[in-house]
Amino acid sequence: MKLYEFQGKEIFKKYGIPVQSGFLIYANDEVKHFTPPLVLKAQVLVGGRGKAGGIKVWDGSIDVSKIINELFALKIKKEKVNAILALEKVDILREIYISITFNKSRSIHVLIAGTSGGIDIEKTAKLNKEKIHFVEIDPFLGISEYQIRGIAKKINIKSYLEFKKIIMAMYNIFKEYDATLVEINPLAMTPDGLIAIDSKINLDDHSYFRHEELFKKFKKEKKLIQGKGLDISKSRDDTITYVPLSGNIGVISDGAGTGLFTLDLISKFGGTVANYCELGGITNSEAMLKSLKMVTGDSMIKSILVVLIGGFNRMDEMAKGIIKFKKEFNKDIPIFIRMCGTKEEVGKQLMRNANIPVYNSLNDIVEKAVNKAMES
Amino acid sequence: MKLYEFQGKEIFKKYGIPVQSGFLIYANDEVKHFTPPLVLKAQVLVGGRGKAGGIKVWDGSIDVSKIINELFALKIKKEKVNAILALEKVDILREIYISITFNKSRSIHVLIAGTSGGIDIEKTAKLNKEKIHFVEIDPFLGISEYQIRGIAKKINIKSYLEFKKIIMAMYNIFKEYDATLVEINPLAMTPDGLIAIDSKINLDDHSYFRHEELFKKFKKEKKLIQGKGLDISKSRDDTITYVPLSGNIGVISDGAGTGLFTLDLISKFGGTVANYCELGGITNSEAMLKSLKMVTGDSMIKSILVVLIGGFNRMDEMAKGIIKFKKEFNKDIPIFIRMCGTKEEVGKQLMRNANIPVYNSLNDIVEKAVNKAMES
Amino acid sequence: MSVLINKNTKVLVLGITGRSGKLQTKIMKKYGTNIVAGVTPGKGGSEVEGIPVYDFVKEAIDNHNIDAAISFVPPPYAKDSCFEIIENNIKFLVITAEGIPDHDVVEIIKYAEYKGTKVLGPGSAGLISPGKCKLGVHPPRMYKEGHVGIVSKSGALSYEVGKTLTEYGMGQSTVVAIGGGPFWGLAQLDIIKLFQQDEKTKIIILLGEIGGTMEEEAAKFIKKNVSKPIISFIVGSSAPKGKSLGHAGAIIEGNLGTAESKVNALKKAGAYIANNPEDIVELINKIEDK
Amino acid sequence: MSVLINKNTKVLVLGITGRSGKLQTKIMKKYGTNIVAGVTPGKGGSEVEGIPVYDFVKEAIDNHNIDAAISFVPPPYAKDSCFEIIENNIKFLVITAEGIPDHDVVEIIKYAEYKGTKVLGPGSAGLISPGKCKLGVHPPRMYKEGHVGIVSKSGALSYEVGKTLTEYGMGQSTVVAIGGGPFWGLAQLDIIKLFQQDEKTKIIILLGEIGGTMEEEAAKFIKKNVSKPIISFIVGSSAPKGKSLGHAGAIIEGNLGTAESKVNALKKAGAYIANNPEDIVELINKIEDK
Repeated sequence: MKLYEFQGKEIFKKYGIPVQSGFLIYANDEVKHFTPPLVLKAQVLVGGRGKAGGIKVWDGSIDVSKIINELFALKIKKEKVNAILALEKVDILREIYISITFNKSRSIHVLIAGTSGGIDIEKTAKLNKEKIHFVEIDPFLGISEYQIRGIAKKINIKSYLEFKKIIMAMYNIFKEYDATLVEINPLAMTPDGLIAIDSKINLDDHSYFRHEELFKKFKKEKKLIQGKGLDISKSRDDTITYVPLSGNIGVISDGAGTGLFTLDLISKFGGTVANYCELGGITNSEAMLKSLKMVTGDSMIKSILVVLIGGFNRMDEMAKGIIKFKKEFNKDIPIFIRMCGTKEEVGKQLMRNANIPVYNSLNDIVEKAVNKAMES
Repeated sequence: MKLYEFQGKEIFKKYGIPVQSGFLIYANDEVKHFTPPLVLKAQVLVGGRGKAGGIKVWDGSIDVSKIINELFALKIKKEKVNAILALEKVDILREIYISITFNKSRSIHVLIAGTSGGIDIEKTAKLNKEKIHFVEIDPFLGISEYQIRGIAKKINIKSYLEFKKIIMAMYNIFKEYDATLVEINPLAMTPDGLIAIDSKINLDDHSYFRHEELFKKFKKEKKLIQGKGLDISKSRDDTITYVPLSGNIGVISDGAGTGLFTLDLISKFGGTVANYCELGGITNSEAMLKSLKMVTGDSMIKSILVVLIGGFNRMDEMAKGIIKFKKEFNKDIPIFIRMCGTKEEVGKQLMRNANIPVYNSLNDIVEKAVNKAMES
Repeated sequence: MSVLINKNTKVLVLGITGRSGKLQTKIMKKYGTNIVAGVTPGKGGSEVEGIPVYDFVKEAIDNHNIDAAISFVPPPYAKDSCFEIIENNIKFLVITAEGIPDHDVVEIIKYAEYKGTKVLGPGSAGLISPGKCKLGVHPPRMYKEGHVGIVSKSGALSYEVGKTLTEYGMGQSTVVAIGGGPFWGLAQLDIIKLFQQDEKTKIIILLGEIGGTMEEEAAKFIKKNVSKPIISFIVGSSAPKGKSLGHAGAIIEGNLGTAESKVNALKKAGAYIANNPEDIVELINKIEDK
Repeated sequence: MSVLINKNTKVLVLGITGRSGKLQTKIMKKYGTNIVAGVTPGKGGSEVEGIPVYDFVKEAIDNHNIDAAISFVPPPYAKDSCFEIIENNIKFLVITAEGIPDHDVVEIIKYAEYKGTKVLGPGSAGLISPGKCKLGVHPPRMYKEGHVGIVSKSGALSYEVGKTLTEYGMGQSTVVAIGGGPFWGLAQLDIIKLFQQDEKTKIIILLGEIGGTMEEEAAKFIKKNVSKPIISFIVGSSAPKGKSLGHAGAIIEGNLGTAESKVNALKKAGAYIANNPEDIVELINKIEDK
C-alpha cells in the first residue's frame, strides 16, 4: 500500500523527522483565508508529480483559489487530484536524496543516499552513478554508527547528529511499519536544519495481519480522498491478482509462469487480453467462482481462457467453481479450459458430469479462444 | 548495580508486568493508619531475605507498627533494613520461577524457567534439575514464539498469552536497561492471573554511558534508603577495584592474574591482606596515587605491596604516582615495589632519582612485606 | 543421483495438520517420500497418514533423524516456524507459502545463511526427483525419471514443461521450483551449480520469467562455470509493462528484467533458447543427436 | 611457526590516535609488527608513526591488504568499531578494552561467530610471537623466541610467567592472553587446539584463575585431544570467597570455579600442576629431560 505524502509526513513527525507545518485541502472544501507564501502540492500516489505541474508556490500575488482550482483540474499519469497539501515555504540551501528499502537479490536492507535529490533523481541514478551511494544493512544488526558516518561523509553532510537522528528514525519506520520503502526526496538543508520536503512510504500488504488498525486508518483516509471506485475487487480474504487490460480475451491461471506463457501465446496467435486473473495462494472453488465473475465483469470480453495446472491447486475444487459459475451466472461467453495436475481425475469427472468440455493442450485452447474472440 | 525490589517493580509496571499495588515505608516515617491484610517486605539487596525473616504478613490482629519495628531491627546478611515495601496480599495458587540472563560460556542470552519458584529455587536447581529449563536466545533474533510456547509447555502454563506478554516484557527490560539479570521469583498464578511477587534486576555498571539519567535516579533512591556510607570510594571516573579485607598488608596490582598470585604468595608466607586494589583499565599516575591513598586509609595496615608488571600500564606514570604519594602523604608505612614492563627504564630512573627502592622479584618483596607486617 | 534430495532423505512436514499439509503429505508419502515426522503446535501426539505429529521441531528431532523439512505453515506463523527449523540445524527447508511479509522473508533467508540452512522458496512448489523423492507439490503424473534437470521460478511452468517432456519420453533428474520472489533462498544459479555437479543430469533447463535480474545473474554464472548444455525458456515477453502480474518479481524495472534482456544474456552465455515447451523437446533431440 | 599471527601478518590498528593506541603502535612497530594502517573516525588523512590513518575500515581495506586488527577503542565506541571490522571480513580481531557493556560484548562475539571472524578478548592484552610479531601490549623484554606456548586469561600473569621463562632461557612460540572475561571470543581450549597443531610449540602452558568454568572445559578438551605436555598454573586459591577481585570472572560461583576444582580437573586430564612460575621452569626441565 502506497501512502500519500501527508500520511507519510504524519509518521515522520511521530518519529521526530522534521517536516514543514501545513494542512490538507479537499476538493470540495471552502477556500479559507490563507497567508502567503505557501507551497501547494497535489496529493497523488503516482510518481512524476513535480514534472506534471502538481506542485505550485503561492506568493500572494494572485488569488490562491485560482492555483487550487488549477491543481484540482490536473490529472497526473491518469490519477485525479482530490486533495492538496499546503505547506509553509522554507529556504532550501541544498537537496539530498535518502531512502531505505530492500536489496532483493541479496536479501538485506539497503540505505540509498544521493548527493543531490529532487525530481531528477532517476536521471542522476543512471547518468551520475558516483553521486548515488548504497549501504547494506544486516536485518539483525540494524544500522551501525559507522555506516551513517560513512554516508554522511560521502554525501558531504556536516550536521552529523541531526542526520543520524533522521536516518535512525527512517530505519525504525521501515521496520516497525513493515514498509518496503521509506524515502525522503528531497531532504533539504535549510537555515533551520534538515527538513523532509517530501515523503514516500510503501507498506507491505502482506503484513496486514500485524497492522490491521493501521491499514484500516490509511484505507479510510484514502477513501475520503479518492471517493468510490477505490477498491477494484480485491478483498483481504483472497489472494487473487486481477489486472484489467484493453483487449477482448479473459485469462484465468493458477500459476504465474503458465499465466505469462499464456499471454505470450495469445499474442503469438494475434489475440488481445481483456483482463488477467491469477489465483495466487488460496485456490478453492470460491476463488475460481470469484475469478470468473471478475473476468466476465468486463463487457469487452469475447472468450475466456482458464489455464490450470495444479500443484497446490486441486482440480476438484476448480471444477466445482466453474460448474457453479456455469449454473448460476452463465453469460454465454465461451470458456476454454485446460485442466491438469493435482486431483485431475476427480476434476475431469465432475466436468464430464456437468457436460463442460476440458482440454489438455494449452496451444490448442489458446488458438481456439483467439479465433472465437476474433470471429465475434 | 543491583536494584531494590520496589525499583524493579516500577520498571515491571512500566512494561506491563502485573505486580501487587503497594507503597514504601522508610525507617523514620510516621506509621499511618494502614488497612490489613498487608505483606511487609524488607528492602535489601542481598539474597535470602525470606529465610532471614525479612517478609512478614500483617493480618490486622496485632499493631502493624510492631511488625514494622521488628523488620527495621533486622540485619540480613549484614545489610541493615532501612525501607519496607508494603503490598496488598494476593492468593497464590502456584509459584514458578523465571529469569533472563547471560549464558557466559556460550555468549548468548538465556531464559531460565522453573516449574516451582520461591525461596528454595537454588536447592531445586541442584536437587531437581529436571524442574529447571533453559532456553538459549540469540541476541540478534530475540525470543521466538516457539521458544515461549516450549517453555510454557514444559512448566505447564495454560494462560499462554498472559505468560508470553510477561516474558516479552522481561526480555525488553533485559535489553533496553542493559540488565545482566531480570528475575521474577516467584511469578505467581492467582485467581486474577499471573502476578510478579518479587523482582530482581541487576544493571550493568559498564553501560552507565548509555543510561546516565537512569543510574542517577536509582543511585539517588539508594542513597535515600542507605543514607551515608553508600559510596565506598569508587567513582565513575576511575576503574579501580577496591576490596577491603581484614588483615594487615595492603596490596596494589596492575593486573588480575598477578594480583591473585600475590594474594596466594602472601598466604603462603603466612601474611594476611588488609585490602586489595586493582588498577583496572585506566592506569595513570593519578590512579596510582588514589590507590595508595585508599589502601593507606585502613588503620590496620602495616606494610604495602605494589606489584606492577605493565603491558598497557606505563611504569613512568606509576613512578610519578608513587613519588607524589611519598612526597605529599608519606605515612611511614613501608612500601615494597616490584616494577617492570612498559616504560620500565624511565620508571626506574624516576624512582632512583627519588631514592625509592624498587625490586624485580615478586617472591622477595612478598616475603619482605609479610615479615615487616609481622614484626611490627 | 539427484540434487538436494534423494531416496533416503528423511523429511519433516511443518504444518502437517492443515488442509494443504495433510493432502500434500498424503501425495508425497504415496510417491515414496520418506516422511518421518510432522509438526503443528497444539497437535502433538496425533497422527497424519500414520506419521507422528509433534508440538515442536525439537521434539521431532529428539525422536527421528531428519534431513529436510517442508513447510505448509501460513504467512503469519511462517517466520516463527522457519526460525525453529533453522535453530534446530535442519539443513534444507522448502517454504511453500506465498504472502509472507517481506521483512520476515529477509530475516528467514539471512538467519538461514548464518546457520547454514539451504532454503528453497518462499512461495516455492518444492522439488521432485522422479522415482526417488518428492518434496513439494509437483503433480507426480507430469514426471518420469531421466537425465534432464529443470529449474524454474514458477511451479506451474515447471509442471508445464515437465509434462511435455514426459509426454515425449524425456525423463528428469530433478525438477526444482525456486519460487516467484521477490526474495529467494536458493537462486537459479545455485540450482544450476548443483546440476553441473550432478552426474545424472546431462541437460539443464532454465525456466525464467520477466522481472528482476536473476536470469541475467544465472547467465553470468553459466558463461564461466557450466559445461553442460543449457536450454532456456523465458515467459512474459508480451506482458503489459509496469503491471504486476501475480509475482511481484514480474514487474519490468527500467531496462532490466525484460524477456529480451534475459534472452540476450542467456544467448551470450551459450544457452539454447526455446519459445515453448515443444521447442525444448526439439532442442533436446538436437543436442542428443550430436 | 606460531599461532594466529606470524611475521607476515598485516595489521590494522583501531583507535590508533588515542593515547594507548599511539604508544602501543610505536612499540609494536618497533618490535617488527607489520602495521599497515590505522583507523580513527575524524582523523583520516593523518599519520601515526608513519602509518596512514583512515576514517573508516573500508577505506583502509581499499588501500591495504589486512589480515588482522587490534582495537584500542574505548568502551562506548567498541561495539560500533568491532562491527565495522567484522562486516569488512577481517578474520582476526584483538579487543583490548575492558569495561565494554555485556550486551555489546555478546553481540560482538555472536556477530563475529556468524561472519567467521576470530576475536581475542575483550579485555585482552593480545598476543606475541617472540621475534616475529606482537599484536598486543605484552612488554617485549619479557619474551624470547622458543617452543613453549602460553595461554592465559590475565595479561599480567602471562608477562609474569614469560619473564621467568625468559630469565631461565626458555623461549616461547606464542603467548596469548585471552582476557579476563566474563565473556570471551577465543577460549583457552581454542588456543590449546592451535598449539596442539603448531609444529613449533612443544610444551603448552595454561595459566588460569578462579571463577567460571573455562579451565574445566579446557581440561575436558585436553583429555581427549591434546598429546603435547601441558603445565597448568592456577592463581587465586587464597582469594576471599564471594568477593570480586578485578575481573568479574574471578568470583567463586558455588562449587564451580574454585582453584581446587580447576586443579583437580586439569590433573585428571594429565596436566602437570605448577604453583608458581619457578615450578613451571622445573617442570619444563623435567619434561625435556625425558
